[in-house]
Amino acid sequence: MPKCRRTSCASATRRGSDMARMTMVEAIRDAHDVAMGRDDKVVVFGEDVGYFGGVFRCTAGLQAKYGPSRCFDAPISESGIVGAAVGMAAYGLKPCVEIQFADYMYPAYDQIVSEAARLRYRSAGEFTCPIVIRMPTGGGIFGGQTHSQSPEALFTHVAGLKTVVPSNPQDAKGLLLAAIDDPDPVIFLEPKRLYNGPFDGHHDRPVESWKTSPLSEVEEGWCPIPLGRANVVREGGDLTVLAYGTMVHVALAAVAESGTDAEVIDLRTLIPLDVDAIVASVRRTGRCLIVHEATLTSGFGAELAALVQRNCFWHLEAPVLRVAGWDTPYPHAQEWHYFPGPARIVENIRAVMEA
Amino acid sequence: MPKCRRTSCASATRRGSDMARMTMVEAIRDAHDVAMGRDDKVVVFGEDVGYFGGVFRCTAGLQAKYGPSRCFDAPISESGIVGAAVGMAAYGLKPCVEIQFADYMYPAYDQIVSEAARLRYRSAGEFTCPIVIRMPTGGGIFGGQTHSQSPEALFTHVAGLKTVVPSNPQDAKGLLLAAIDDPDPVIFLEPKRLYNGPFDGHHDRPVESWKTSPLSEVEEGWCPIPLGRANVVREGGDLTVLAYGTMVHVALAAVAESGTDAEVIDLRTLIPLDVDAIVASVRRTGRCLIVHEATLTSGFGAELAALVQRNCFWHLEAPVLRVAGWDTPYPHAQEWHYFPGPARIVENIRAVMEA
Amino acid sequence: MTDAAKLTFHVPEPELRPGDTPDFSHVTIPQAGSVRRPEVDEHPQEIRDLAFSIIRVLDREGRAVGPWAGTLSDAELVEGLRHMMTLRIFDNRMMTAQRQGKTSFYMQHLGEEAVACAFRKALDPGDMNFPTYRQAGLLIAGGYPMSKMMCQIYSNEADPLKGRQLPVLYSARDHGFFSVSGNLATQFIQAVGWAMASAISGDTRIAAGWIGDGSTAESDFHAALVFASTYKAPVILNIVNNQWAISTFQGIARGDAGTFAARGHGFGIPSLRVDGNDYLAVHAVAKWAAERARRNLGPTLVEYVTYRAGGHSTSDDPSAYRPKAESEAWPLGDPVLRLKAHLIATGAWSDERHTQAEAEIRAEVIAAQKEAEKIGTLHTGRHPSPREMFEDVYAEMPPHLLRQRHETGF
Amino acid sequence: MTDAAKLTFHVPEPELRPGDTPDFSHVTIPQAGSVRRPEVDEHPQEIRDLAFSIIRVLDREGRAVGPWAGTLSDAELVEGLRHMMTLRIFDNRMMTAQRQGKTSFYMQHLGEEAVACAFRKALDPGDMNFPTYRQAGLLIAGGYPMSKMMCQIYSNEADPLKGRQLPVLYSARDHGFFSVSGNLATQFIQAVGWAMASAISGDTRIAAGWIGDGSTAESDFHAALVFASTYKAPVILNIVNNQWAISTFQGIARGDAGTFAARGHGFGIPSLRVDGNDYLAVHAVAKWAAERARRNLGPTLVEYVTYRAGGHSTSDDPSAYRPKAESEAWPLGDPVLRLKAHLIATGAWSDERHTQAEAEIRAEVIAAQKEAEKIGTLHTGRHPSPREMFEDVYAEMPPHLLRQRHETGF
Ligand SMILES: Cc1ncc(C[n+]2csc(CCOP(=O)(O)OP(=O)(O)O)c2C)c(N)n1
Ligand SMILES: Cc1ncc(C[n+]2csc(CCOP(=O)(O)OP(=O)(O)O)c2C)c(N)n1
Ligand SMILES: [Mg+2]
Ligand SMILES: [Mg+2]
Repeated sequence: MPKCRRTSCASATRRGSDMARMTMVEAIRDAHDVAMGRDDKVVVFGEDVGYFGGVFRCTAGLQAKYGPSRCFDAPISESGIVGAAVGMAAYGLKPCVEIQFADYMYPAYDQIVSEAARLRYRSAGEFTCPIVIRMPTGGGIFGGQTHSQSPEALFTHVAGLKTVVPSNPQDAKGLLLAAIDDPDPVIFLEPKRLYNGPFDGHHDRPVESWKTSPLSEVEEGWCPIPLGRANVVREGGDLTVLAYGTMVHVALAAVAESGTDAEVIDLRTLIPLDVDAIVASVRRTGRCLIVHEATLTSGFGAELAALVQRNCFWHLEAPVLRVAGWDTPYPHAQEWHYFPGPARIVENIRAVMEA
Repeated sequence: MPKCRRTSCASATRRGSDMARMTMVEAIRDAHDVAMGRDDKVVVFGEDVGYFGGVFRCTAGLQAKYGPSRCFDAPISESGIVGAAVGMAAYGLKPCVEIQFADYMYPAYDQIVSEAARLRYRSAGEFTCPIVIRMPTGGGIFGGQTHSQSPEALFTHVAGLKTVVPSNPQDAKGLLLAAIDDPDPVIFLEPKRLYNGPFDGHHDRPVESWKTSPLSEVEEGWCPIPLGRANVVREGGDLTVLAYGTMVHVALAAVAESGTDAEVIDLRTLIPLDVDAIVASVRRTGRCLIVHEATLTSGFGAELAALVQRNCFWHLEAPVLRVAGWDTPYPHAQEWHYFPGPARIVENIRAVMEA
Repeated sequence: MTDAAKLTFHVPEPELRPGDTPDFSHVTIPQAGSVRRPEVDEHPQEIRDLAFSIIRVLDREGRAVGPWAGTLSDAELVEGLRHMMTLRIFDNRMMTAQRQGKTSFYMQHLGEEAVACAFRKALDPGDMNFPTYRQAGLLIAGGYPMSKMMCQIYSNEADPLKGRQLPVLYSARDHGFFSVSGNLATQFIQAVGWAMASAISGDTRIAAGWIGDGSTAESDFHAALVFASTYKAPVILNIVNNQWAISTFQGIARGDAGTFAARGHGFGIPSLRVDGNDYLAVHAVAKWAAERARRNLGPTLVEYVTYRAGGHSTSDDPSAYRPKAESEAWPLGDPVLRLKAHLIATGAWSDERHTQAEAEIRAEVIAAQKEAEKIGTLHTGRHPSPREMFEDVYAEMPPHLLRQRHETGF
Repeated sequence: MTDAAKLTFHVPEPELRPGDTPDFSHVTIPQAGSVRRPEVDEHPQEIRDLAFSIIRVLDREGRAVGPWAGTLSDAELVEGLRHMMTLRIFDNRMMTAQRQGKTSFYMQHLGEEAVACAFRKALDPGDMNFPTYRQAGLLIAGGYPMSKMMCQIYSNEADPLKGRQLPVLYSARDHGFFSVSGNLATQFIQAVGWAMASAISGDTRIAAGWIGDGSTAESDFHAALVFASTYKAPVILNIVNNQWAISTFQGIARGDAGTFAARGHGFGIPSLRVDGNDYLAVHAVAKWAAERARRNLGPTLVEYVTYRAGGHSTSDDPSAYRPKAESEAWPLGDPVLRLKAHLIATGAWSDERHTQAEAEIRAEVIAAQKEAEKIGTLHTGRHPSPREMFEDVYAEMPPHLLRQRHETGF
């Protein structure tokens, strides 16, 4: 990764002894631990979250450390989990709940959209809803159509929600701390393919581990990363690639393979979106490619494309292109035909460059 | 409306004696009646839909005519209504259900997204889901945040669904007949502000009735309008305005007031979208404005803007602009500040023309 | 099994439709005082019968009888009567105001006044209700200013909700009244969550969830019972069975169950059924349930049997789906008249005092209305600034909303 | 009420965790044959007790006793035994195949084989099941080809679902097996809808919905009960209580209710609890419920008490959350061994025949596996064309999907 620049919770001055190497799972666990230790009001629950510590182990050890009143198992009722969290938040707690897979958030969608997102507004600030709803998202694990979805656009359309997608352990910890600290409901989408290592889309190559990546250096303690700021993970002048979550890594690999000098921006927070960072970059490069795993039509890439063409119209030298999941359910066996891998991105980088 | 061209279920040859004047409510009722009379498999149910005939009266008279096995009241359970409909469709019936307001579809969202939309795919065609889910949508009736929403983008992002929004009685009948006849699940969004008369956004002028509009001439009997075809409701060369539902009327009024010679396209079906009609028009006009009531961010306008800039890049003389609901819940008292009325559209037409 | 008879489809129907003569003679109403009052810690299995009866205190002669009597003094009852009368007059004025175009919409409580008014008096300060749109009695009985309610209904400049909410969807945190949602049933599980939070925090405050008969069909009703039962949350789960859900009679939601209270039996939750038009009975049962919650014994489900004597809302005309005189035939009578009769019987009240109170209350309500209307009604006077439309979406306004507000010029 | 004691928060915990010694001595297991068999049209109120007991037929000596015995001939029972053995061997092979990387994922039925295998035999052709991922017994007992199941598990070219679905989420319309969803509980209300449709159509076919103990907490469970109760749908609502939902014991879903069957009582639905490890009892109860449905008497709720002896799925290791030997201590025993013992006791079976049958079945399963593997496994052999990815999203491919398929070059 040449020309790589990162802003993260690890400020330059604090590098050194207070850093630890963590997988994304460990970083998320650590963020919970720090938040719970710092504030009694933080409670954590969800399906299999308590005694066992979550099917992805993101909450392991919390019940043992903080007791079952602070971290506990919930019945298999996503609407119950979020509905109870809304009530707890109205009481004054700060619930951080897990939906076992993003694919299973739909039963909770009413509580998220009609309740959590609008409570502050409809009560004119009398009641607020500082909750975090974490959910593993995205594909790449042969999970089929119900363990692979990327429903972020179903949240970005809803006024009152913030939507966050980290792409590495550092960001996962820092953004989760900021999300828990936030006074409003935050949807925290965790790319499950990144839980235990980075993934550049080359599924036929050996699995990578976080241990060897500098992005697994995570600051200890309280180190929030402000929501709403994108991260330029690769500077370049040829074109701007917008990505988030797993696709940040895939995009970086594709850029390297394409031989172009692309600027790659990790959006990190979709709402509020760092429009300034995007516009500044595209105005400079004149070209833009958007990459996401979610189905193309009405995906978040549509909003990005709409914003970019609106704000950079006179600078654009080519149409904004999108590489995304096809407009089909996420298939099982055809996973690697569905997943927008490096080859498809390279092809589209070429198309943007040659237009 | 100068230069107005319409394609509808009323084919030129059949005009005359077999036409009736109807409001949109009457046209929808008539479509139900025709579909139920033609096919025993069509069953109709929902909250207050049976004995009483629906809070907007769209199913009035059906229970009396077809009996309570074909048209009946349902418990207040949107997930139950859609879930039962999915099971009925799997059996071989063709359920056409009503969600009392689009704002109340969220409890059914799991059944819509995870079940109805994916049943054909996941069973490789063994089970199918020919259901229609009707719901009154949009604002303009002082309904506040839970009787005014336009959630179409939450459907257009979901592979496997079709999404339809009629703008007048003719279309409402023809499109609803096509939707009921369709082998796949169709979301049928009925702009409630248009139920009893057209509305051009001038809320301070006297209420109009359908009775005086040529669009209330509805063909009798079986007259489906194919899904997936847009309707150019005003031809023009200056710019292309894309709209659907209530906003078709508001856009037409705004175009007239702006003095521009705009082409106005009523999309009618959002998925499948008539991309060809849109692209042909924008390539000709070189300018495009998109109008919808739903909140701006990640609204269906984003997809339209992304498609237009992609397919018409070299023809565009100005950025594609969007006029939409603000990114807030739909407020009660501030309705007319929220609603994208003619003034805001005129302003944006100017901006597109002057860019 | 080709020899099986053909299946037939069953759709429950109310016995009476427009044109029929109302007749409730088949409805069994247990005698006042006849239902026992168990200890609050009795095992739910042992009090199953209480879900199939009706707890009543006031008998036909207006006497307070039986084990549930005696939770309120005469002075408190007079206060309760005034609350119900206030709510009724308030409703009356607002129904008229809606017809006059002063607001877009209104929902009244006619016939159900006792439920929320009496319940409110069983709570302590700090407890939290999660109401539906038909529990304004909680605010009236809790002393919330009527003019503030009216400002909300009129969406005027003094509307505490800044014009954002549909009329009657109040919010009053300091009065233990959670922001009313337009989406049915969502508040029921939220009430359980609030109660769980109170228990988690080692607090002493309890919560009450409210739901209508029709809305018990919604999923969040189930979520609430599952969570309340699992975590033994200190919550009172109130079902107001007013027989109707817009045009749909209670049989569509209740199905083949004897009562709505019976729903609690599937969860081991003590479930009581009470005469919702009997101020004394409602209060006594609410007290009992509140004590259970406060003693950490967990949730209680209560079904209030009452009747929605008016239309569902100002958009509804019930004569299209039920006999016009059905409400008069309703066997549990009118809550205001029943409490009035009781107080007259005990000597704490008189027809004269009643007439006088009515006049006083009407004057109060009119004064509140004048105060509110001085500020504005939906289409006249002073309104919240359109700027308010962009506030409170988030604690801090993000750039995209700032940009949008800027576009409006506000 | 500042003098009230502080509330405390209650989270149910299983009695035993890893390291503890399994002990089910406190679990009351009624004697086989001791639970009465009511008429199918008896009033639900009159058979409340059946939700709190366990209907059992096979006693400790392997005898079939009591009023629920006698619904199957010895030949049918031998067939049933073979089905269960087949399912177990099938599971075994597929667990191994998953470890060998031939598929991504698998879910077994260990300890629960009797439930779906016996239930299947109580249905008629044309009836429809709405199963979860743990009812492959319905397919095995219904004679669905094992190699086809394996092709689905391997997502190979002959996979009837064209590689689109996660392994074990079968669909087999002609075998009365609805497409399995990955989303819990959604099928429960769909089963009710299917049954309603059958009644609407004047058909004679009935439906069966399936759900796990943990999944009863989901909203669609409630929707199913509300609709089934309201429209008296001809449906059997099956709850498979295998004690665990991944790492969560049944107490988290059941809360303070005595049993899951009790959930039916809130809806006036007859609710039975049955020994899920007793092939004969499962069959008898299923027959009873099917007769109710077919005679237009409406829904029945059945709780099958069983135990998930294996991990939740190939992704799960239960030793992290429950004692290792818990499954051996499970008081209802193993369904295969119990039926075997019964058949040996009646003389219809022997140890030799059992050993021989095992060998035969293993050979059959291996043959089926060979057949499937000849076509391909997840990462080897022939697979559905990527073109298939774009088919069946709609009946007719719309232009945007055509364009996308074109882009892929397929
Ligand atoms: C989720 C949802 N679905 C539907 C509606 C529309 N609706 C509003 S009130 C109502 C009837 C509610 O009846 P009930 O629960 O008995 O309460 P009541 O009006 O009798 O007090 C319906 C269907 C809604 N507000 N929310
Ligand atoms: C809506 C939804 N939420 C969560 C999950 C994840 N999940 C899959 S199986 C399972 C446990 C189900 O337990 P139970 O219902 O008891 O069935 P069992 O596995 O014991 O057969 C969970 C939580 C899911 N598939 N769908
Ligand atoms: Mg009601
Ligand atoms: Mg289980």
